[in-house]
Amino acid sequence: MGKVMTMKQAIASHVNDEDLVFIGGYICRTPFAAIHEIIRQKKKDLTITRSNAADDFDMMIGAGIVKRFIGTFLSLGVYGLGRCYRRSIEKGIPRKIEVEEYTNLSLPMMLLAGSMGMPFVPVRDMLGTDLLKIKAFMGEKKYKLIDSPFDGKPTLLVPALNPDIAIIHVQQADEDGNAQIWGIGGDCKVGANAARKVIVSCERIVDRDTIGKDPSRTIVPSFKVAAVIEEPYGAHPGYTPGFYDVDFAFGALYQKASNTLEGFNDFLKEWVFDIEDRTDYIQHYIQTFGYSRFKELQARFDYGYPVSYEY
Amino acid sequence: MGKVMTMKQAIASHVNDEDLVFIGGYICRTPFAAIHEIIRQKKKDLTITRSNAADDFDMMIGAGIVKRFIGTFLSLGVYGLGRCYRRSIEKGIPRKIEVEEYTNLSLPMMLLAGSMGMPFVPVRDMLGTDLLKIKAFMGEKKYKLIDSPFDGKPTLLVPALNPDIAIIHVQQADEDGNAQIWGIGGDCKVGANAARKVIVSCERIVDRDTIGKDPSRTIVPSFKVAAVIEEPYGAHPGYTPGFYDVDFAFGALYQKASNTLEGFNDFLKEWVFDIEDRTDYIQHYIQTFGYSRFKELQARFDYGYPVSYEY
Amino acid sequence: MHRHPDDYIKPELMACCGAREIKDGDVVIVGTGFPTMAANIAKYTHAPNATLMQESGVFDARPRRPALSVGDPCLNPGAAMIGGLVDIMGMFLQAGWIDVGFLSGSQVDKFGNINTTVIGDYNKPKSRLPGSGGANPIGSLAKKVLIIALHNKKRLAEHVDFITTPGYIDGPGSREKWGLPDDTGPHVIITNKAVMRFDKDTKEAYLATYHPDTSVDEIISLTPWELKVADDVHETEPPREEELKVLREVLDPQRMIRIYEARGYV
Amino acid sequence: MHRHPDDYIKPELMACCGAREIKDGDVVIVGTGFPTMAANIAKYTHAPNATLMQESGVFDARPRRPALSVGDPCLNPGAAMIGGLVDIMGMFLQAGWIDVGFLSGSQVDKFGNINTTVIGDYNKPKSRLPGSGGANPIGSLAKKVLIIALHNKKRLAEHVDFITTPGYIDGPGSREKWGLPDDTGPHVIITNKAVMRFDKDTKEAYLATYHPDTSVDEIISLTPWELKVADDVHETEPPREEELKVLREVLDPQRMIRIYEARGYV
Repeated sequence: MGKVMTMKQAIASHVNDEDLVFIGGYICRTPFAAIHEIIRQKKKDLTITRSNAADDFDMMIGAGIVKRFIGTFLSLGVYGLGRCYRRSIEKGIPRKIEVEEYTNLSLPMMLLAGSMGMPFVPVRDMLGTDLLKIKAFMGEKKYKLIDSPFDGKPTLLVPALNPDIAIIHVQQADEDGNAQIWGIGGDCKVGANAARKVIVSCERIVDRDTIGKDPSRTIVPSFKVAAVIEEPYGAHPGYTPGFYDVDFAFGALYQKASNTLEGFNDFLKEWVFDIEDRTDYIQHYIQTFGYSRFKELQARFDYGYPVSYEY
Repeated sequence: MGKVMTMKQAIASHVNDEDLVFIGGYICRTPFAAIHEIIRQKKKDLTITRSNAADDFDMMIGAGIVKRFIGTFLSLGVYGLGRCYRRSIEKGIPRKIEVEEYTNLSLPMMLLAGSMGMPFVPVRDMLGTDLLKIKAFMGEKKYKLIDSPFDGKPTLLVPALNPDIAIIHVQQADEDGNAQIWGIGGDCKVGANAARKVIVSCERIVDRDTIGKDPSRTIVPSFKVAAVIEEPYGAHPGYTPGFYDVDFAFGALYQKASNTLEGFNDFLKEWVFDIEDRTDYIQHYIQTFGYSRFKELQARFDYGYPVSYEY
Repeated sequence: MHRHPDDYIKPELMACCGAREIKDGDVVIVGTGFPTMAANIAKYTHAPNATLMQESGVFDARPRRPALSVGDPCLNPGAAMIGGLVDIMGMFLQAGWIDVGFLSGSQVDKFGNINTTVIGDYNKPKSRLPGSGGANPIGSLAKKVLIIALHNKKRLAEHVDFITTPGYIDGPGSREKWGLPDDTGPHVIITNKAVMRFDKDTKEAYLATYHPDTSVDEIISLTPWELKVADDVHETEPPREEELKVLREVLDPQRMIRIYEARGYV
Repeated sequence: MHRHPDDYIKPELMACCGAREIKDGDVVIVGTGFPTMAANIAKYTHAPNATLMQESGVFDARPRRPALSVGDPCLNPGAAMIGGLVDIMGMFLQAGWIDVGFLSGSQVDKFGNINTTVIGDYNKPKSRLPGSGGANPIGSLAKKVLIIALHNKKRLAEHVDFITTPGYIDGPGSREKWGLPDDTGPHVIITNKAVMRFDKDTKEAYLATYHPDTSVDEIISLTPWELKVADDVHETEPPREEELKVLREVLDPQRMIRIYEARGYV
């Protein structure tokens, strides 16, 4: 069986060219180690999806590995518009990606539908706007507007989305892949469960008994998981609740770099292509910015209370 | 504001005759204190709903306060068929209730739809069976069979269900109603969130800071909650993880009593009508069966680990 | 070869028959009693990577005693994941992840249709039964459905009074016509007398193996439809020593399984 | 009466204008910056029972610093409920529980339609913007939508280049025609110059109040549609002392709100 592996192995074995890839995270628990490895392995023509995309999606688009984007939003947050995203759409650099536009209600609901085996679900947004006028690669399957068979009212249906692979970063998982989170969820649970298989990157691998002490925290069961990677600081420069903060300064660095094509490519060389793996990345971070800045990212701790499931 | 009140006040203020009432619980966290109070207050013509109903629903039916049941299943588990349910359906004693039959997939999905503002959802079960042939009070709105506008395939749609009131029993809640559980969920989260308002019965009222130490455990937010009742042992003879076990012997007592109409009425007199409130109920339990049997119900404890949400 | 002690009871044999239908790695949805025991026998013998779940919201429970219901408190401590009905029935079952489901019913017919709703006319019932619960979705959506039944003319039927849970419905093509997922449906009926399987073409249950103390003729006489018999019909393999060991030492040391004898599984 | 210190900056005034639209007990969905500050000013003054949520999955957060995004780490510790997008956007917003939503956009038009998708032609864009995110569903489903905008002819428009988020769409009857829920839609546009409200009949934004250092004429000249003026048009009430106190002492002691000045909110 052996699901525990390196990120290199996981991406090589489970992410294929042209896959539809769901990538979890919402600044919170962004699987950046996986994203860097996907770029390093130069996967081709991916379709990527998540609600509220950020620097991670911008970077993949800039790296030229993305053909299509099923999305709702892409920005660098406080650092403004996604530079690579803009260059792609406005200038075709390095290539013009195709975008299917949804919203932070409709896309998570499509993933919910995918996760629950529903072929489609009704949503109450997008009506009356230009989001209904534009259709890209999904064409007529982007949505259907019907009269409800129950009350005749106009009802918008959006199709289930079932990614080929989902990649999420979580606080902890066991060796079989039972994955646990706490804190902001974004669309991680629905996205991971909608996928045909899941790569779980985690801050720490724990034993099955630890999982069993608090099973209500599990969002993905072992049987959906193809690979488990212990990848501490795997979400940097995003954050993981209970482990480390967002690295705002690194966000500024990325903004500045990605302002120009050259800057972006230099950034990619330094932080992705010339880097072996996550350990090497953290080493490079500490050498570049100093251990005290690294240490500052570490979360303070304020533990809650344990609970018992006994009877 | 003042949402904290007695069960007597909560049921008097928030459960109306003819309401559609969702009652959470799945042996796990059955809100029995609330159910007894509803029976004591002789509410009329209720429609009750939950997936996998048990002794609590049987008792309400036997007490004659139920007009309609939107359900999937009703039995006493190891104690066999629901006696009051059978008497109602087979002999009209004390009255023949109307039943709308769904399944443990379709009914929770209808509550999910209700909780998420979807007018209906597609489900993949019930097809080809007599469950589609029988329709009771929901009539043509029980379901619709359409050709999917996406691929033309036959697709079954079931309507959203939005109860007038939901009653759940949880491990802990704060005074505003933020309600937390761990362990088996049944359809509690979807049922409570589908309702127009919620009565939260809990083992302990905790302060808002305690809730904030582990917000991922919350299943219902304060703004949906109309009443909060601290009701220790509120689920007896059901169980609450971390607090107490199922009382199997009491289940046997109910089975035996409900075998006959007289036995059932005597049981109701002793354990419901002649009882003032939950404190009185527990007192009566201890006087009848002894403190050692009561003490035996208390859960052993095996606490897990606390987590931190810090950054 | 395997040793087969002869001190087993019929419910133990039936549980072993169920276990043998489970493959390593299968994802199994179970209720209580037989199914849980069968699935766990498999897990402790040839299918260590099979995983079990209960519809109430529990995946990979580690109960210290046999669960008496799908919501039993013993399913909570130590499970790998606990959610709710929409997780198990929606996210796992409806989404197509369940390999094996166990069902039983008051009536089972030759197409594997199951009745747990009513004996007699629906509107004027002789006996009102619990209803579908999780049975209909499991029968609709699990890839292999294993049916447990008592072998007599009351419990088996040519046609059930009420189809609560779909087997092959009216026969060949019915599931497809209704749009039930491909490669789902009843796989076997395990009774206290025999194991019946379903003919690929007619979708009718036929006799595959008869249990040690019975015979083809007896089983035909106890079956209310014209029971076809497999060319290679043979005796059911009795419980293996290692299967019984798991059952008696690990899963059910208090031998709660005996209650099934009182229910007629003899 | 209220004291009104005159050392406020325009973003502070705008936050106060937002706060005054919130009633006690309102359930409010916020993003970052203005909206959060506005909602919190309300909470600390006249609306202590208002509750706030962020689309990422957080309800009633207790951040120790102003959140820089809807997924900011500071939203986690101490919140009352944390789930995911389907909880906030589905279970609360789509299900009709949100009283107030805040939005802003690169372009806002006279019907309160908002563009956050593209400047220029969609297929040959002059500038690609982030997209809808949570804006479209909030604009579709919140009962009162409060819009924050810069007041100039670039940011305000007679018609936006792209309707990402519905205001009153094409005018009266449009939301009803599309089946958007009753009693939802834009309630006010709060700019750095004025507060505009929507005419009940025409659904067009009109001038309700002008901020202290400007005039009706200036605002008309900065507005790209023929701006109607309320009969009772008057000066916007400046920030009250207690509002500024909350803002500066509790919510934003480092006065991060100043970054909005750099973005043109002067």
